[in-house]
Amino acid sequence: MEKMTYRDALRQALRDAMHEDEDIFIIGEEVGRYGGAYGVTKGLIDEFGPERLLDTPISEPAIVGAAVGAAMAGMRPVAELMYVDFIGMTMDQLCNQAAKIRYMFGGQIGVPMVLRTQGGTGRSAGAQHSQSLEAYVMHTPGLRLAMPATVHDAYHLLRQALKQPDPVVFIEHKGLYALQEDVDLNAPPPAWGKAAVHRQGDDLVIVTYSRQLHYALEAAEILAQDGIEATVIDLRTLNPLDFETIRHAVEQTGKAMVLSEGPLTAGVAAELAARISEECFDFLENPVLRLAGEDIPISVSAGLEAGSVPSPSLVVEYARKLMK
Amino acid sequence: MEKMTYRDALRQALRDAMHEDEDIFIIGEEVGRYGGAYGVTKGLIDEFGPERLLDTPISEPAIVGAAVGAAMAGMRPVAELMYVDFIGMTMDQLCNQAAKIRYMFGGQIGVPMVLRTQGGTGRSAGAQHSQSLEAYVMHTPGLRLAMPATVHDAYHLLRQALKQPDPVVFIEHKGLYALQEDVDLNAPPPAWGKAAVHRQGDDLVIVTYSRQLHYALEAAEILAQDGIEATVIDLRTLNPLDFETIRHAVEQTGKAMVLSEGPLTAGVAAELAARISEECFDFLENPVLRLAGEDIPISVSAGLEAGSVPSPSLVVEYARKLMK
Amino acid sequence: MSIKPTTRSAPSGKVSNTDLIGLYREMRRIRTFEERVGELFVRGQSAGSMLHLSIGEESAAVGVCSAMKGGDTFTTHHRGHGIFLARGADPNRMMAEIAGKDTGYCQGKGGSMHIADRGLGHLGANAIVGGGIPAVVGAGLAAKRRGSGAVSVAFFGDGAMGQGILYESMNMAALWSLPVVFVCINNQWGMGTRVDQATRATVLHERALAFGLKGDTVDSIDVLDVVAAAQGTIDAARAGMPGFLAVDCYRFFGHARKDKSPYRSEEEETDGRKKDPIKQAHTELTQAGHTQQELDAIDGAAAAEMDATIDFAIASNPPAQDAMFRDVFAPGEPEPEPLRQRLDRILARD
Amino acid sequence: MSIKPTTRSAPSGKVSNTDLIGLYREMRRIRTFEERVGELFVRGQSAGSMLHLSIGEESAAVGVCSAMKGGDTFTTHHRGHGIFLARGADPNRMMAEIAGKDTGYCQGKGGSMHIADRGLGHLGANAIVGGGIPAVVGAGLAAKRRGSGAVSVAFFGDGAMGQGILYESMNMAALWSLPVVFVCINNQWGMGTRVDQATRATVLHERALAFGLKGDTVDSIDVLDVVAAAQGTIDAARAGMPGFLAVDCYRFFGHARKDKSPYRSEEEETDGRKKDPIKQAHTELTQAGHTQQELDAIDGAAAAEMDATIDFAIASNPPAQDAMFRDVFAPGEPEPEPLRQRLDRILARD
Ligand SMILES: Cc1ncc(C[n+]2csc(CCOP(=O)(O)OP(=O)(O)O)c2C)c(N)n1
Ligand SMILES: Cc1ncc(C[n+]2csc(CCOP(=O)(O)OP(=O)(O)O)c2C)c(N)n1
Ligand SMILES: [Mg+2]
Ligand SMILES: [Mg+2]
Repeated sequence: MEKMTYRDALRQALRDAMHEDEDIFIIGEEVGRYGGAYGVTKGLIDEFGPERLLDTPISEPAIVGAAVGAAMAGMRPVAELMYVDFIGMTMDQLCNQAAKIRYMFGGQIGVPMVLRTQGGTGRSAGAQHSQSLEAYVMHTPGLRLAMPATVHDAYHLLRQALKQPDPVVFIEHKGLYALQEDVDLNAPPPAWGKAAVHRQGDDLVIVTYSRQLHYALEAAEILAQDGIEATVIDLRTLNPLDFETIRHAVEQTGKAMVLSEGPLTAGVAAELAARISEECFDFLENPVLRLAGEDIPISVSAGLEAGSVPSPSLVVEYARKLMK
Repeated sequence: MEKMTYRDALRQALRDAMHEDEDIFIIGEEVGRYGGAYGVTKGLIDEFGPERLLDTPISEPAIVGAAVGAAMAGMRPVAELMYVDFIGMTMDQLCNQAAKIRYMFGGQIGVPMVLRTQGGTGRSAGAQHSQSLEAYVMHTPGLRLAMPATVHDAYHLLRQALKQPDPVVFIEHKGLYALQEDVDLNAPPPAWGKAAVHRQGDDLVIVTYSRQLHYALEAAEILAQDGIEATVIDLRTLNPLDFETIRHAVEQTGKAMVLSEGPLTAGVAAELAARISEECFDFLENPVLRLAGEDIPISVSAGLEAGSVPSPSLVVEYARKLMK
Repeated sequence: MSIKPTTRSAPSGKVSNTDLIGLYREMRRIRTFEERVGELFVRGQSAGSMLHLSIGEESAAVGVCSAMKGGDTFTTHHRGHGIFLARGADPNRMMAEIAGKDTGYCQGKGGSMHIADRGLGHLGANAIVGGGIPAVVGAGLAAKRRGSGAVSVAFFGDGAMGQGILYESMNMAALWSLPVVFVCINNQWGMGTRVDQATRATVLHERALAFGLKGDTVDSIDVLDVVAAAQGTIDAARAGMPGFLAVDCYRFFGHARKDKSPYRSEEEETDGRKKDPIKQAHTELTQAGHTQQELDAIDGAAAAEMDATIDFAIASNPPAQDAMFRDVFAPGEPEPEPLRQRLDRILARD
Repeated sequence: MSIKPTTRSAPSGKVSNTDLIGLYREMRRIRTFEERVGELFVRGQSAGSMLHLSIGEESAAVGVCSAMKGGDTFTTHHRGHGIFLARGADPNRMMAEIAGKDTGYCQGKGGSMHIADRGLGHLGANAIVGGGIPAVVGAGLAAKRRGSGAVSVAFFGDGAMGQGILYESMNMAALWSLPVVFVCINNQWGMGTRVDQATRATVLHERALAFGLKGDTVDSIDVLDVVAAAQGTIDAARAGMPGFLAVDCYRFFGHARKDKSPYRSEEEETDGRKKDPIKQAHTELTQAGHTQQELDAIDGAAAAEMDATIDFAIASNPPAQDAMFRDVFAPGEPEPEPLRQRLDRILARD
């Protein structure tokens, strides 16, 4: 066991993978000399050189497009978008090219690339630097989607993403980089595509991912003091989606809440709530509660920013109401 | 009453609006001299001149961006994307700019623009020209979203969109342009944001929009021969979403099916199913059935293309199963 | 690859006339293939009507491709049949793909605008104008890193000059000295928009110069000129100086199979079609002493070869319905669950 | 607008020295404001740490803006405080916005990177590199159609030269002869990337020429040179010839308030900071006979004015929590339903 941050675990994953696989290179803005806007790639350029830590101009569409081409040509690129908020300008390359190439071309060419980026609120970064846009990705056929919540997963999901034969969008949370945990990176990781049950309780299930896992766990602690025991599920990957773990837990409890930082309407929470409602219909005692981001842009002002996404106390409040 | 096609109704709406409002102009690829890839703007350049039918280079991001700027400067642009499939490269301008400007700037500047485009399957146009991407738009706070299914709505929704103070994405269906109906364009239109109930039945509700309305109606005819009576709701706009009409109908029948051509996961059908499930929980006798596009790219081959999205017979089949 | 002039004295000099007969044969094969694609459409056997024929652009395809080597990679735009044929495609598999049949290059899932073949270095045609351009930056990075000596070529039309991603890609290629070439097949039109209606700056290669690439324009009328210009550009790229080459030609027919080009005059079309590299090569070959009979034999062989493609395509089957759920992800990986399976499970809840 | 040299002999000639005192004042106000923004951050009173100071770039802001007229519109990048001040912004409202307070230009919802003011023609700062550029094409279209005579100016950094949308926008502006100007404030760095690490082609204005615009580069050291160059570019645009102007300057400090620029040498910084347009103007004014006292008075007034902005910002309130749901759409239009309201309704189902 050693103490490690989410940021360091990500870096370690990149380092270990790059030592193992010569075809991996990182391409993006400030990934090399600067070491990444959030410090994830710091120092890697000294270890692997500027050809494998390719600092780019500010050209998000071509960064993703170049990664697609490199992947088709047999490399394993890690393209970095400094903020997931910039995904909009890359969605043609991501969704019309990366996601469809294998299928359109009848299976003959794959695109084994990882698009690393980070999202979420918490730094008063304003409307264009605080979004949670994973639903765009989850909605797009042909893309895998991983969103680590823990230090352990930061390492292992990234290692696993770098072995996938298909494009993986890998979204970190800007509020988690400094998160520190005791980890043993040599312990066998959970399988790719499997959810993690972080806490087991008989009263309700909270299904979540990314930073909201910690909010759910914090809320669950408080709820436990009231005698309300929650099962907390971290999905880890949204594609593949491990619905069986959710199903099992919901069938036990009959009450479910889904928790996501992204905007509510037609978002990840909608998908999860719809699936739980349809697949666990006869087990549900209450409607599945969707706790998600408000359908509004994020303000720079800290108070409004915090109010725009679910908080631990919101989870506690509605879990209690659900148990009444 | 006169016979009119969906295509002609759209053109008439543009024409009438442009006569009424000098600030409206159309900007896009082939909108002027060519008359639009699907003929919607045919002839308008003769009536309004090349300054109001602005043929552009093939530059989708800047087309949308220029429309945003013109709208901020007091005009009322209609930007045209030839295919909704090209929205990916414009999503920064659409979602980070158009959708957020009013909010970020504290309400002082609006973006009264319409982004007209068309989507859907049916022409063997392949993976990059056949998509139904409305969920990206519906998920984005700050955007309105209209999707006309009928000739009447093609006219009126577009007229209404051109009076909105906020950005409206207006998605036509390529399979509907030749649709002909008897219409009286002078009859008072339904209000913006209100769903239309096209058929009333006691057995189940089918909630849909765009071309799938016609599939639902076709299916409802067939079901009626079995004695199964369906209420068919056309949402007309997905933002604003008229949930009260849905609620009312679901409370009557207790059975609901949502029908959408877009990919199932985290799509429009997910939102509708989640909302019906949570808001009408005590009235539902069965899970809400989501009939939506498969989570796969669209093939050029006609058989696979047709199989990728719901058909009238699929609706019939599952409505029957639901009634068992 | 089916055609490559074998001997060449200087990389950027005029190619020897002895190669011209081979280049003529390739151009004729392409034109004949495209004519057959048109027939496939008329017979109602094509998958859809989005068929973009490259008639008039044969010297661009053959000229540039003849300067490429085995192992080089490329992407094309939506008007890419000729380019891929010039790179050695099997016309049967191409026609089958255009018909949406499972014997096609992409098992009938791609169609005319989405043909690719990894083995021949074809990283894909694209239905997004400009969509395939940045991929060559990535392929160039791969080639450079591996020291493979391969060049990657992006083929696109004048319309793609409107797409910002082209400039991002050129900038990267120049910055990193990649073995990458950008070939703009300037057929003067993008749908109904003439090139001077899409830009004030019609000398397209100047933009490449401004980004630090080698840049040039060549007229397509003489395929040997195209070969020479392409050779110069591609050789330079292979040596680390990426380049841009505009090939000026004319789109003989409508944008897609159904378009009758009402937006341009007959005069212009008559004039434009004078820029016919096949006719030109025919004349030059005749002048050089090749007999009519010899040239007719080439034409006849092309006709026979391409007639057969239609039969092949029609005799082939559409993809089996269960192919629909394959290849969203790699074999063995979790694929999306079919709707019916999900619905049946939900309904069978008790 | 707070500063505009009043008389000028020739639009592109050297501006008369009598204007220099006004330009100096404006530059000093900007620098002092930016220093106060830094203090706001140190006090923990700014909204976040994404504060991009324009110290060193004052002559770009003041020079270009002094060539603009009332009614002209503009957009800026994320380093836009100075530009807006030069266009007449109220520094109190700016500082309040930077602090995320409801007395700010955007009621505290926007912050440093999202300041706008319709009245002053400010169509918005942008946190997306290049994001505000195409808007000036639209504003230019509006001006042209209405015959308003207004010009629209996009301000952005050298980093935005990597964004394809810039080229799409320049191409449109040239094609349609729009009254539009693209101003690249080339401070040599985009975060930790020096301009020659982002492109092989460092003479940036050549790209504009290749798209058919007027293009020029001016050194920022002498604000009068910037005024003259800007006047030439803006006048031409007003007459229908859009242009591009690169203003070469130096980013004196880190990218954002926290960045200590470890990626560049102290030598380079010392050297770069020699390009100080304020010091230069100070020297020139002294040489022209202005007294130290007179100049100190200007500096003192700027200090007093800008000190007050901090007090104003701190004394202001953050936006009320119910502002959160306002302005997603226009007043009176259906707004999104707050989560709690929805959840409470769902839970109150019986
Ligand atoms: C991004 C995008 N925008 C628009 C279209 C529609 N479209 C298809 S081809 C074409 C014209 C392309 O012209 P050019 O690049 O010159 O190629 P050509 O057809 O002349 O070979 C247009 C506008 C598209 N397919 N993709
Ligand atoms: C689209 C986009 N990509 C990346 C960033 C992150 N970022 C913010 S500023 C910046 C550097 C910009 O450099 P430049 O345009 O020269 O402006 P400067 O900061 O020097 O004023 C970067 C990379 C961003 N905000 N937007
Ligand atoms: Mg063309
Ligand atoms: Mg800079």
